[in-house]
Amino acid sequence: MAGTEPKVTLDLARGLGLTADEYDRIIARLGREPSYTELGLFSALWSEHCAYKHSRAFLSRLPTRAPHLLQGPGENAGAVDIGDGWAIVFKMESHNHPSFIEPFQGAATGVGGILRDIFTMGARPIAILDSLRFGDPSDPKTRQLVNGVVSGISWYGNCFGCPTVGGEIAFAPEYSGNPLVNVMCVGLVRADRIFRARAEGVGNPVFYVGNKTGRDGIHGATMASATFDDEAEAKRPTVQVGDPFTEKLLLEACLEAMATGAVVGIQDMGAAGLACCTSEMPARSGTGMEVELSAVPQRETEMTPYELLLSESQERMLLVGARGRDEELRCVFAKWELDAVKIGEVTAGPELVVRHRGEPVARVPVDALADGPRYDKPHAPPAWLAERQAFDPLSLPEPADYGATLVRLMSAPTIASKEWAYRQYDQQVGTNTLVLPGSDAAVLRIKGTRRAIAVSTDGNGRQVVLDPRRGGALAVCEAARNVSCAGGRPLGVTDCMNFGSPERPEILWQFAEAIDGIAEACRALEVPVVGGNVSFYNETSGQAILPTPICGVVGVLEDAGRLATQWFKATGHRIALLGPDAVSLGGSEYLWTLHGRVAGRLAPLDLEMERRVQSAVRAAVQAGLVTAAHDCSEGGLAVALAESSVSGTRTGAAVGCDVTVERGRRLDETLFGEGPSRVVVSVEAARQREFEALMAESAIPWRWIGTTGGERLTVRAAGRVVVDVAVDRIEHAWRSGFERHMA
Amino acid sequence: MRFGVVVFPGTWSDCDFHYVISEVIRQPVKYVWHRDRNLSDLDCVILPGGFSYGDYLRAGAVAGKSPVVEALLEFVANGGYVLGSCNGFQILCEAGLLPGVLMRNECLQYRCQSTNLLVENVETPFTRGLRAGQVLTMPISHGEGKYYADPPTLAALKARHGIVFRYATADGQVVKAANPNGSVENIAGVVNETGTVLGLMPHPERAAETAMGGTDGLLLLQSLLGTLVEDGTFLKR
Amino acid sequence: MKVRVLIRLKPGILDVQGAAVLRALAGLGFADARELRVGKLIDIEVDAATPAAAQQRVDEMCRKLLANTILEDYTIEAVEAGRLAPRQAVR
Amino acid sequence: MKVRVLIRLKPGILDVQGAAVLRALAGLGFADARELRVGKLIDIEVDAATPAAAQQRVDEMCRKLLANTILEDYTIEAVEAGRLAPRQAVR
Ligand SMILES: Nc1ncnc2c1ncn2[C@@H]1O[C@H](COP(=O)(O)OP(=O)(O)O)[C@@H](O)[C@H]1O
Ligand SMILES: [Mg+2]
Repeated sequence: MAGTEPKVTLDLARGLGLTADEYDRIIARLGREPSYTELGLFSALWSEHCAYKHSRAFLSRLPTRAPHLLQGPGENAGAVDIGDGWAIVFKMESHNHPSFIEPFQGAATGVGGILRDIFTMGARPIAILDSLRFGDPSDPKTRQLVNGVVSGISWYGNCFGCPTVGGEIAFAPEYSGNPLVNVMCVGLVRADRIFRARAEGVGNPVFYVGNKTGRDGIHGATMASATFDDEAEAKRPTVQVGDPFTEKLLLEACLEAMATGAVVGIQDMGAAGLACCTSEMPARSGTGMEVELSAVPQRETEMTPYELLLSESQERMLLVGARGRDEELRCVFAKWELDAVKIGEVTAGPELVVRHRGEPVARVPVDALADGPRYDKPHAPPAWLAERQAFDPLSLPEPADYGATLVRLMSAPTIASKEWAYRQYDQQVGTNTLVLPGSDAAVLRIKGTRRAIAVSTDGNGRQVVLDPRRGGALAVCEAARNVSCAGGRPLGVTDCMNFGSPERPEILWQFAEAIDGIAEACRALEVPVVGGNVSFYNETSGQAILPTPICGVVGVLEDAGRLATQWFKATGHRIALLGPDAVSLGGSEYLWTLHGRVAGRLAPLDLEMERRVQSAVRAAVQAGLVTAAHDCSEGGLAVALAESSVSGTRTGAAVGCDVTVERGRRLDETLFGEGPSRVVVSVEAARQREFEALMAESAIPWRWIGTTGGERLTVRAAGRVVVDVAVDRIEHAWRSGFERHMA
Repeated sequence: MRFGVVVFPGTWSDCDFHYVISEVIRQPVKYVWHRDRNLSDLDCVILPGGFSYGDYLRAGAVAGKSPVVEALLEFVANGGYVLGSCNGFQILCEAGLLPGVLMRNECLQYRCQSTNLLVENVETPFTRGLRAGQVLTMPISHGEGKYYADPPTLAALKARHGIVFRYATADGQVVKAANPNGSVENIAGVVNETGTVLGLMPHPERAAETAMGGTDGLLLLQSLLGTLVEDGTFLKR
Repeated sequence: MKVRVLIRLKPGILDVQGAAVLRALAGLGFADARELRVGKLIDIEVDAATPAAAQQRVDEMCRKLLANTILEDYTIEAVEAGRLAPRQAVR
Repeated sequence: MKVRVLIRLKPGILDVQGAAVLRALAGLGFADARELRVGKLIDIEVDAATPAAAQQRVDEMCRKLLANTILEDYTIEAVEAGRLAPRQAVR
């Protein structure tokens, strides 16, 4: 066989994405030239995607400790304790590159991958959230991508049987050559039954379970570590195909196998497939592993060791069993009509030894593979930044008609209703979803307890490009604020860092700044980062995406009966605005939609204020004092009010409102300016005093601004009616703004 | 009443039905594996939603030929009740236990949304506590829910009042706008000749608690149990 | 023995998917596509002594599982070893 | 002019449908089905002067819309007026 293998040279190594320096390092680690198969192992495990070469140095700045943290970064997913003996396992992953090449299968396998990360921890997936970014929605090519991605997520999640309960879809031209598909999954497990990806116990059997291996996805990890260029076409044969039905069987079989007590450790074969599992699992446990590749169930004939190790065929797991309990494990998998084949054993280490038909094809220290190189590359702010920040939005003319401007913003694709997408997702299977998509955060009850969790994902590339540090912090704040508006106390963050090429100093600077911002916000809000994912090289022909960190936050509600949604419920409720007045049109949806600009400065962020506002909102929700709570994000105060008026139409009728605002510097800034820490709530008139007392305790700025009711949305300023629009008109604009592009 | 909830590879509403039966209506319930043929200790078999065998060929096609479904013939002949929801309805049609077939939604997309159902037949064990013309609210979640039967089958179905539910507006108008999937004549649920086998695309188990947004789905199970109390007396219409 | 099964919706049944594809084609400038129906193709390799035996078995498979005869018609074509590529194929 | 397009997954690509159907057939006692792949069949009626022209147009349609060439291969077969039913069809 060795005769048919390509000769190992520096050129070959380069072709596999390794640098000359890395190639030398491999030789130094091994004390010899690697074999072709060994080179394949290194190329995959030392890819950016697997080794976090450019990001590890920065990621260590994220706070990863908290009393309720059960599992931080380093495992397949993180976990937090939610009380009553239960834990929530969650993680977010990107599948940007595969989704661009094949939107349907790329997005579908993205869902499949993150689901496996969750159930390898022993948790049953209970919710999916999808955070998507595309180019201009009126471009037919975007429509095709959105269609493919949404139907891929719908197909996989629905068929598997996990509800998709939230997410976001935003549009900007920078994503047209490189859409983002980030998927978060949330699972539930007994706090003392969390499984880990360990290969402990010398002599324990190593099982391969799940779908057979084919040639699909070979070099997927390497592909995710390169930018798109004209060669993207040529890289296409690596497309993987999802099989949600097999995944569902794998879920049931794995959970059942774990319940027997015969499972020692388990990891899903994601990026870099078998190569990744067979090195990472023993590396975490200080052991080694020996595997025989000819035992691997194969879908195609004559697969080489190289292909078997690097295949990214989906719906597969590597499982370390307890010695002597092979039969028990096999029986469980057989019941679910799945292969469970012993392919090797845990050894004392320190090597991974791979054989094929008895012949050794690779012998590498597991540490050498798992500890990829770590780079500290130069980073510096981009030259254009200062000029872009210096732009003053108030140098632009004021709109003539504020009502029409509000309607226009409500129909901006990024703000408009995403029902077109989420009505294609099963949102309820499991019968836990108390708040469906359409409110700030989704809420799921925890059966058998009084508790519930609230979940949300957020991120705004426009803010990050103008101020990466504050933008990163804002992503955490907004996701946490959404959770707080639902009544949940944030417990943990998972992040997905989508950036361009880290080999460019300005991109790496954006990344480093965003990480610092996230870290600051997490510290201030006392939420740890439990895990995440870095996706670099999101560029096409030198054009990078907007730097887009997406944060997913999970929070807990002690009483599932005390939750809030964002829409006004009835006439005659008082409306209050909580939080500071500081807002800015810099980087706002208004500036983009009306003037096509991404420029200016962001409003100041006071993290202590953010914390206090969130805790005040939570206290009000938990006390049952508010009938609606909605944070002000894209589109500012006016859009938040309009959303509260019309977004409840899924279950009830639209409810208008009449509010009065301070005039501020200029009315467009007051109405549409964006700023952190701001929340609109509605309160029944009878509870007004109680609410006031609670706010007085909270030490936050706040004021009453109006009343709900009627069929119009009316805003007054300085004694004048400045907006007066029928809610029907707003609702129509909001409902059709995104959907009309998809017809 | 003893309930059995069937589990096929790929079923996912099994746990939801199990929960409603044991925790909400508090009746004895167990899971039934798709290979089981012994249903003798059950009064009502539930075929829940999901993607049995991935629905990779046609929804419900493979499950429709499974041992447990074969055993349903005798179970039904002996007077047992069968409730198929979503994938369960598709399976019952594929197995020939109910007439017609469920095709891909006319919009060619999956749909998860709330629907209103006009109750047309109140002479079945599942609907005997309801009023004809009553409108129930229940969610749907499917990609292949467009009911189709050829004209003679449809005529026969109507003649024997086999149509139990139609998609309607909140005030009971059976109009195209209320039809989420293009079903012929807005059909959402049908029953067999003896009234003991009911298939419907909506999910009653998702409308069984106030916290989940409604309890209309519970009415089917309460009718079956004879515990439905309206105006103080069961079955007072 | 290689056998090919073509499964089509019965003539009277509305083919929504076909209609959508036709519309999409028209949108791309293919006004010359006048009618279009989407069906299923199943290629089966079946152990059988004779082509007739193979076809009979596959016919059984169709009736039992592959086709739903309320909706669909099916056609079974034998694909002889030497004729794997249909004669009129363009590519 | 009637044209038939057969769309199949490329050889190396996992056919989840085919695998599931094959398993189901085995469960129903059809152990003689040894391999099975599921594809798509598209029947198109196209306005064209000659069969060659028709095939060329349909080839364009396949590349632009009908087939997903990242995952699928396609074959175009002309179906002449008199040969609507393939010769070897059983029913
Ligand atoms: N792709 C999606 N999948 C599921 N739900 C979505 C998606 N996009 C948006 N939503 C839902 O629509 C609602 C509004 O989204 P968004 O405007 O992003 O909210 P916010 O600004 O409060 O984060 C949320 O409930 C969100 O979960
Ligand atoms: Mg929000």
